Amino acid sequence: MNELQERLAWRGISRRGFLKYCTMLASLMALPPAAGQAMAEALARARRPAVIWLPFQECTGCLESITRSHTPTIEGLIFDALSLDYSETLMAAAGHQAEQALKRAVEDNAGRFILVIDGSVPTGLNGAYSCIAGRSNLDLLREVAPKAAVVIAMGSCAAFGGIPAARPNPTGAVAISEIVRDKPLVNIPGCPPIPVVMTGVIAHYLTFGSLPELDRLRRPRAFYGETIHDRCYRRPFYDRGLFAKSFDDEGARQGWCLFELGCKGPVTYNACAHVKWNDHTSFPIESGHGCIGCSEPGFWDAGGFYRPLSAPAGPLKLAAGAVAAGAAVGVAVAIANRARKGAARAAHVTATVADLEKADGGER
Amino acid sequence: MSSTALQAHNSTRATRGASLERAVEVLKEVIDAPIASYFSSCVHCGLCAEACLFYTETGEPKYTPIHKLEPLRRVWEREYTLLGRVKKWLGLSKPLTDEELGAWRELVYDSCTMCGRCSLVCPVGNDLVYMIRKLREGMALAGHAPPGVVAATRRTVEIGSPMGIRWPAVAAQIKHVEAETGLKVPIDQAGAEYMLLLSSMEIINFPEYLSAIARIMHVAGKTWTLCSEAFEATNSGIQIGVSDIARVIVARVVNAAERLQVKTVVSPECGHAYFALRWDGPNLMGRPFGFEVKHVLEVLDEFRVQGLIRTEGFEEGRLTFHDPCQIVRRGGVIEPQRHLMQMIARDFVEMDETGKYNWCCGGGGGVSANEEAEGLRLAAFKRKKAQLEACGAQTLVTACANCRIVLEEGLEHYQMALPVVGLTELVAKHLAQDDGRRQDEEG
Amino acid sequence: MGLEAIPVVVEPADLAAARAVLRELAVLVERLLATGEGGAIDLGVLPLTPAARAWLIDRLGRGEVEIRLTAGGQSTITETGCAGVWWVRHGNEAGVVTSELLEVAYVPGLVPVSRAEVENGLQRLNSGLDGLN
Amino acid sequence: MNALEFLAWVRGPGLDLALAVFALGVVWRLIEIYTLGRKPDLAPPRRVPAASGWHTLWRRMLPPPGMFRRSPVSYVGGYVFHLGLAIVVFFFIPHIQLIKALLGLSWPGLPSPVIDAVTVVTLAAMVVVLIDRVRRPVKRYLSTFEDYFVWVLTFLPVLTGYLAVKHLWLPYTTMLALHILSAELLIALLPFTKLFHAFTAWGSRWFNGEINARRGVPV
Repeated sequence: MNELQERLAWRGISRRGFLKYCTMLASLMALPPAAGQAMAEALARARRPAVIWLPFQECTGCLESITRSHTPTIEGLIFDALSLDYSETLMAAAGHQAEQALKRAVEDNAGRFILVIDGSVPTGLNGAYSCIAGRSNLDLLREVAPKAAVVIAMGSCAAFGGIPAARPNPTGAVAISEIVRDKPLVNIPGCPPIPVVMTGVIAHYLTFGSLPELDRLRRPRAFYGETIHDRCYRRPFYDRGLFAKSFDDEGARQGWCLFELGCKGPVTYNACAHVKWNDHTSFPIESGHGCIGCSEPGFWDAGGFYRPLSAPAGPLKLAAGAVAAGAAVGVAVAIANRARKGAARAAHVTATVADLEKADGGER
Repeated sequence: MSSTALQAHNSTRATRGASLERAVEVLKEVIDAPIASYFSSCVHCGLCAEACLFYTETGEPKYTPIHKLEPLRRVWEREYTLLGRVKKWLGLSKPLTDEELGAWRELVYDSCTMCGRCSLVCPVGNDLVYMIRKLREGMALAGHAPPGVVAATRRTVEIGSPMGIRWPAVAAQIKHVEAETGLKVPIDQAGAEYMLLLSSMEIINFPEYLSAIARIMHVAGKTWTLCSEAFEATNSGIQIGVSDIARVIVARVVNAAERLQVKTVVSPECGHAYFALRWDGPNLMGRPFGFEVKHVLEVLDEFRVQGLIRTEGFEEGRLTFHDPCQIVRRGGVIEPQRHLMQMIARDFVEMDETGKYNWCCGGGGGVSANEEAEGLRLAAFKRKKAQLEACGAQTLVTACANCRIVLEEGLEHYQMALPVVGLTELVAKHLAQDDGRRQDEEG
Repeated sequence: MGLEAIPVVVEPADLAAARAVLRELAVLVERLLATGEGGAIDLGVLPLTPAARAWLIDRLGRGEVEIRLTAGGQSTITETGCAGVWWVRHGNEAGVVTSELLEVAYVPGLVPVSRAEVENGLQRLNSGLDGLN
Repeated sequence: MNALEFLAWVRGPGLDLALAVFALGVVWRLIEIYTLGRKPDLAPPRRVPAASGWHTLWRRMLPPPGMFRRSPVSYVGGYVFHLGLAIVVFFFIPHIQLIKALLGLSWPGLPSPVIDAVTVVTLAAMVVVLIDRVRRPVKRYLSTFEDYFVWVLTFLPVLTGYLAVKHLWLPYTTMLALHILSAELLIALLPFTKLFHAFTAWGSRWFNGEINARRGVPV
């Protein structure tokens, strides 16, 4: 029995249970069913790949999402089964020991390790807004990233800047992709991201030696290919024009569409509506709250969580002034026009039949 | 030349004779809110072309009514819109040139009878004929009115009638009518109820109109008169489009009617004459009149309603009525002719598009006086020809001497044997002599 | 009021996709007979409406074997009326179906035990026997 | 700028700007046009029932006798695309939401499949109308750059709206933002192009109706 399976078995997860999980993973990633088997074999075979997890400007929500699921999930186990060589939040070591561990992990696995980052990178004041052991995140990232095999930006902060980068962005926070430009990088946005997405990406990498197909924003297409709205079970209500108007009205009780309450489902690419959360139990819309679009770039500044997508994102500041300006221009033109017309009328010389032919016709 | 000298030169140029400057000035004067609204509304849908017989019969896109108004539009845009003026300052729009205006003569005069049919079909509601009338103010003062129309206008102003007829010719006709009917034709009779006007065309070509009127008035027992100083009803000033001249012409009639203290001035069987006097007249004079203006058809229909005239017998065969544009579509006299036709025709058929939707004869708005337009006019006549053939009429009745002569020429050109008759004459022809009032008088 | 009370519109069955699944199953069964190698169709990634899915399951019918697997939640593997075609539903610990497949095989892939597991079993048997002694 | 920022811009400052230009333009142009004045008609009017500016406002929506036959494409195409635009603009629920947010007015919308169908028909009608413009000699003769430009200006919001809703070509967020942007262009340029007929056609019809009504002709 191989190492991974031993670990799994130790946690009470059988070979069949693991195979079943891989089948589900393949299905989620829209890979053929046979890929499930291949993934299971690949994961079992794999030499423990080293993983270095660096937390930057973040809230630890992403890590929580993966490690604190209600039962010992396979996601957590796979993660555990990998060699998590450095994670400040999880590791027992602290202080100089921790620094030492990072240094060793990077050196020992140079060119082979998976670098997972959660949180954005502050660039203001030369990165001084977020430091670990006296070194800025920016500095650390510039040192570690070039030695990684692949970089996974976990969560919206790492992927797109997230809340730290929201206006007015005092720390000059940027996405990882702004700094790491020459490594295979996958974004797994979400606040937090769905845990299975990360395992899917790692499983894919271990099975096929490559990242899954990514979209323009470097998100795995299999999970971010459709909007919440596309897969939402409330979609039929949208199509029929049935909307909840407030969170406690009859429409809300009837489970009608939450578009008018500001749901960002139509512009949010994520898998919540079909993968769901908490072991496939539910997702925010199912709990009666509209999608806030947390996995989209710039979601925090996208015009308010409770404003319908079709409503103006901000107050109209110019309209009143424009009406006044229009009236002013109009009146000015009107006065000028009346003056011109008046001048033409004043200059009018009564026409006679003599004026029907050109006076200068014969003179020249 | 110094700039002051140039200005002085320009201003003298602008006040004497025709010139582009005068044209632009007068267009600036006549452009008003409706015109601004119309030009702002046009979407270039081209439907007005489908209502214009000069387009439908030639298939030439340049005869599209809105296109004929391009010079007016340009003056409006340049002078009365901010964007137009900005374009002007930036040198993005070219000023109107005399050559351009000259090139437009064919479109504004030769291929437009001011029939106003386009004004009825425009989906955004543009009153195109309203604009053509105003554009002609400028065209005429730029010296681009057709020579034939200029000559007719000159004769109207200088001699008193577009065809150059003077009172003696009318007096001769009167003698002839008096001899024929045995009725006196009153002249310059103050206090008469009706003052009759004539059109030159009637005096020369259709003297039967005067005798018909004499007999009808006699039977109806109404007092009426002709005026030796204002017998001519037609107004070339309107057709050429110069209000100042139209005012001079219309003033003759107004002054005469007020001097004779008549109650009603009766416009003869002539379209533009009616429009000039009834609808443009008070606006030209700048005041309402002290008398009423009616078309002879309205007067006859009133007599019919009041029982003052009755007819006996009917015309043979199938009759149809050609609605003169200025009386019907532009004048609002729509029903009287139909009642009168019913009096004298057993088989009266309407043409397919009739009443306010009639098709013009092709000779209105000065076109019949414009020799250069003859070919176009005959081409446009194909519309009327098709209508007449479709309705199968054997007699064509109308109530406009100008229409009548244009119809006769057209029919002759296309070798159609179809008599054209004035409605007043037909009513007079069937006038019942045993009228109640007349019997009373005799008794 | 539970989520089950939230009405969801049942769309009319669009059977085109379901018919395509039947055709593909036939191809897989033919291959199974010819080469011994079957295959599977993942119902989760197909655009099947609930009605079309129901129609498909109904068409396939029920066979004699039903296997229940308890590993990280309940899974059921049901033989369909077409021998060699198995209807596989994997559930998680909360009882939610997480994936659903139609597998074409003599014996579904998850069912046989592996050599390592048998060796493990033998070890346990031996140690158990030791304990008894 | 990412797609969501782009969307937020068009929904926020972009919309504000477009509506401001629209409001400025409409007020200015209406004053510019309707203060040019006109002389009162001194001829005593003839009173005829149904002859008035108000009647013409509505009567001009129907083709006069004989006209439909002469240019069926103009009428059918015109009706379909004007009505289609009105339905899509005023009865698509997100649009009603926008109006509600701006003006506080709202009314029931139409189901999405209906809007989808109307959109396709509207797009088709606009294409037909364009082909008619190119192929009919009169329309081609009258057409200027502005006519084609304005066609594009009107066509784009409908097209991008459809593409966005149907998730075609570009990601929904980008397409939606492009849709809103194209609609904003349309709104902002409306007062300065022939699209202004949406406002002045009513005035034009009224003038025409009133002028002719005085003479007793219901036009």
